[in-house]
Amino acid sequence: MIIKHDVVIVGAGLAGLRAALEASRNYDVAVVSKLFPTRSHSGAAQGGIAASLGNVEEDHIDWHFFDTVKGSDYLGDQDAIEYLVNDAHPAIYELEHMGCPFSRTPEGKINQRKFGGHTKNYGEGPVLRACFAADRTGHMILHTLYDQCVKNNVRFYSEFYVTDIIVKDNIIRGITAYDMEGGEYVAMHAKTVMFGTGGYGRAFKITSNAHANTGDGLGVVLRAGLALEDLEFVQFHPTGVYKYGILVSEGARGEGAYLINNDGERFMEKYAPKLMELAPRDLTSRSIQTEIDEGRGINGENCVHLDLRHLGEAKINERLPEIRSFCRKIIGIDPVEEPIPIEPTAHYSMGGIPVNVDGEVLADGKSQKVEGFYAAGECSCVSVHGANRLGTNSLLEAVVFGRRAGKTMVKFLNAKGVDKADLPEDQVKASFDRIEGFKTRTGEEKVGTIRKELQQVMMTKVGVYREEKGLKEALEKVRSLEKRFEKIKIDDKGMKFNTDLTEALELDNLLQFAELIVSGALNRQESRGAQYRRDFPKRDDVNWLKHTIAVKKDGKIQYDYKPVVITKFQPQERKY
Amino acid sequence: MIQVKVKVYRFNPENDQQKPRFETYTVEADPKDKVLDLLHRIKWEQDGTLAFRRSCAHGICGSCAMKINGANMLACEANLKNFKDPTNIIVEPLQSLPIIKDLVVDLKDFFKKYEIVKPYLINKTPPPTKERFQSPEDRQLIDEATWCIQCASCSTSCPSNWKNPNFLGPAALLKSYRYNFDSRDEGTAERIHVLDTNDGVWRCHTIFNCVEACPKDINITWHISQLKKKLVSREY
Amino acid sequence: MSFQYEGAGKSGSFAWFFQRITGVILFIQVLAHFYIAHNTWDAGHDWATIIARLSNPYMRTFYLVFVILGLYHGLNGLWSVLRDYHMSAGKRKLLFGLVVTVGIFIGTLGFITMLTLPAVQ
Amino acid sequence: MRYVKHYGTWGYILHRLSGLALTGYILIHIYLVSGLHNRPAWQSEMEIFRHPLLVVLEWCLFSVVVYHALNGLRIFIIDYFNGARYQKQLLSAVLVLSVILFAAMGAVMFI
Repeated sequence: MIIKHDVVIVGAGLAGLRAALEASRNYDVAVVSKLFPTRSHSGAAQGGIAASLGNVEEDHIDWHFFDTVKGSDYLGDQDAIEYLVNDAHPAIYELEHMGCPFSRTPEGKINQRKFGGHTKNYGEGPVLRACFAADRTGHMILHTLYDQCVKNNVRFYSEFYVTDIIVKDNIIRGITAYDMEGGEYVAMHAKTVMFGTGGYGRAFKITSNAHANTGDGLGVVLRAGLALEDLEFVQFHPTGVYKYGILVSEGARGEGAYLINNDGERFMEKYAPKLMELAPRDLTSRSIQTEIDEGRGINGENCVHLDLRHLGEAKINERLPEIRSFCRKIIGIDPVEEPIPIEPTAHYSMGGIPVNVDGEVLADGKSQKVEGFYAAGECSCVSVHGANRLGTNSLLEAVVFGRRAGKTMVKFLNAKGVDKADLPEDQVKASFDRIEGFKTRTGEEKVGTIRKELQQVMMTKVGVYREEKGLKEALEKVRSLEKRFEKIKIDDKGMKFNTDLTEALELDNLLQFAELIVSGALNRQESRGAQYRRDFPKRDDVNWLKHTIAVKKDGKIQYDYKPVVITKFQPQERKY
Repeated sequence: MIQVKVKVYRFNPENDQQKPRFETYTVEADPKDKVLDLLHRIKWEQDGTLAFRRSCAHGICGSCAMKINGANMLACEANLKNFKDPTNIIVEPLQSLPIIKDLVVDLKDFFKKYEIVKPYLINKTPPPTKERFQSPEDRQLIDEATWCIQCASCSTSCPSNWKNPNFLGPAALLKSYRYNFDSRDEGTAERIHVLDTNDGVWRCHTIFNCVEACPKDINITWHISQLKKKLVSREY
Repeated sequence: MSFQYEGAGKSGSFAWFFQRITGVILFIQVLAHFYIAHNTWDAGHDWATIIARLSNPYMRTFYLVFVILGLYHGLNGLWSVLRDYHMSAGKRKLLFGLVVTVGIFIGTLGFITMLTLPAVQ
Repeated sequence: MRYVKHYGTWGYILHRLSGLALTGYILIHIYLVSGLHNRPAWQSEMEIFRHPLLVVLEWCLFSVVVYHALNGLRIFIIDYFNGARYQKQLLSAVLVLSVILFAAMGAVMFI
């Protein structure tokens, strides 16, 4: 079956929906997602969305600009960051006008809270910058955007698993997908395609990400022979619930929670005396891991405590109700009475599909565009986050660059019309054959087992701390898992809602770019932001102030580099 | 570790010989495990053909709502230690919706009802350059209603909905409350006639099944009663 | 089953609201009725007492209202139970007619009984 | 495919059943009484109602009335006075009061 639309957006998270909203004012938009739109993982974002509105205390766009650049360990492209911080104001006011229920100040303005790495006057101390809706900010924005899409009659194709993009002569023609409910393979023919497919936290054992976050978009792009950028930078969130990895928002620390080790001390004063618990995530995660590695984890276990008790029940109920609720339900701890055991958890991928500031995908990562192909959100790399993302900048990026990509698509369609280039049937058929091929693989390997081993090795060898030996072992392991993956067996041979098949397809994607993450980390011989190499503990601006671009040709990874755009802030030593 | 007998509802639409049936799996589990963990273990280690929805695994996405031991809940939050007998678990799909496969139900109608209540802010006044002001009290009024994650636990636990599938159901009504009672909204006149029909709020008989089923602890019935009062006061 | 929205039809708000109002009035009336009719066994059910009571115009009004409201509340409740089931328009009209007919018939019977009572013997 | 019956569900089921029973009763009651236009007819009918079985039935009727009335009040409070927030406590109160009144009426009728 072939479905035709002007615009096809893959992924129904914040970036996808925001772009859909923008484009749906003029064109016929379809949103394709492997979940229902409101199930997207953007909804799990808790803490807030950054914008220097200055509703509560003095704040300036420039301060936000500086913090983001410094937070990125100077790897962020400053032209893109400038768009991010400038567009933050209209983007958030638009969300508010759409009905997003932000928490309010007594005067009725959008309320703001402190967040890690966001400072006043270029690093003097924490500033109230994160606009929030209790600890459900992502949920509120996601539902608001979905509701607006319903209003604009956006066509949703829910539970369609996208398998490939169809590109020919550097022009996007459409996508292929597996309609899980209908039980058939479909091709979607479109003039423009946008990816907002999210991150790949599920490559790691302990992750705050949903089971669905397998970075399918990256796998698809890689398979189409396009480049990926900066994949080695994986953010570990400092406070994931011990053993579960569930995110406890930085908003908790923004409201004043303490990090405590086994000796009962607030150990952050050793690592970031000025910002304490509100230091950026890479630093905080490393500090926690160091405490654990040096034997000061709680009862010698792999965790430290996040203590909210002194905030009092009233404040927790008002500002952090969701955290309290899942702590009680899922781990059986009431943060009002007990500290929460936490450990660093794989959280966000700074790298992704290389795009320019207008959201246009760059085939070679530098300048060559793929006509009609766009990306925004976590799956893309603009790169505003550089080597380390600041909390609350992710929602902002998704909204701001989703909006920009939407506008670019409209401009493109206005200029070029909606007549589509033809859909090459052989490519569509090849894509369908590939999916069908999974079902006929013969062997005894189980998808679940391979995935588990992959997650395990990624967590232990490619985690907060990395070194050459471990990375080499990991690379070997990933490659051997790829071999074993050839011999998987799929129990379910049917067409209807075959999650056995989609899990195999997901694992295929995971394995594809896991290799890139590991080898990228091995390749980059320095420590910058989220990438910390024990054997190269210093940042190396002479050799490594550049983005990694990786392509896979005939199973071999080829590296290329691109300079960082620096406009206003020259790299300095990064201290908090 | 304990041995848990998990009785799972199975239905494969592509195999005509297989009528809906229950299949029992024995799974090793920690007493603190969630039902979702058990389902994963079944799928990944024993029987790959089992189909169910899940995503975030901590109760915010709303994918894994299902009937466990006779009551709707999220599988990711269904802690074994909360069951009277944690070694015998019965898992069924949400009641009264068409079944696509195993535990996966067809949610098309559920979302159609959602769309009918016009679930978006309607405000014809041009917005100011900054935000529209809203007092914390006005914000508080809609707070509980915004917690909803559209998991469909409520609507499929409602006896009124079982008997009359046209009933809008608690989820859609809650959404309607969320926008009708938003101080920034001006669309009540456009929206409210949908509620004031035989298949609207009047099918709610304050049974409180939805409140028991809601994984986010929203008192949905309270919200529906506010809608009823609004309808009555509008007309008399 | 596929959900079909039938559009705004007749409002149900009056029925809902009036059911509550009649419910509250009936609550008071039931208390009164039990007190009047059953405070003593014989006094409550003796022919003479009944006649004497109903000869009082206030009492007669009280019981007439009791009958009307009771019938309305009960039959409206019954109708609301029936409306919980999804049915075709024809069946719905038929059932509604039936409920209304029963109401009118029994209501008339009650009225005739009370208004044509013989004088006290 | 049975669904667990929660506390509130029972409140609803009982209300519905008692309501239907009372509607049936009121229809039959009016119909029967309408036929009794003179003292002998009335008195002979009353004799029937002195049968112990019918007396017990009448006692049961009272309990149905009491439950339906009290729970009706609960519904009124739920609809108009935020009773939805404490429906379980209200239902407990309804049940306890119903039982007490049922017992008290028993005492009045039989002792």
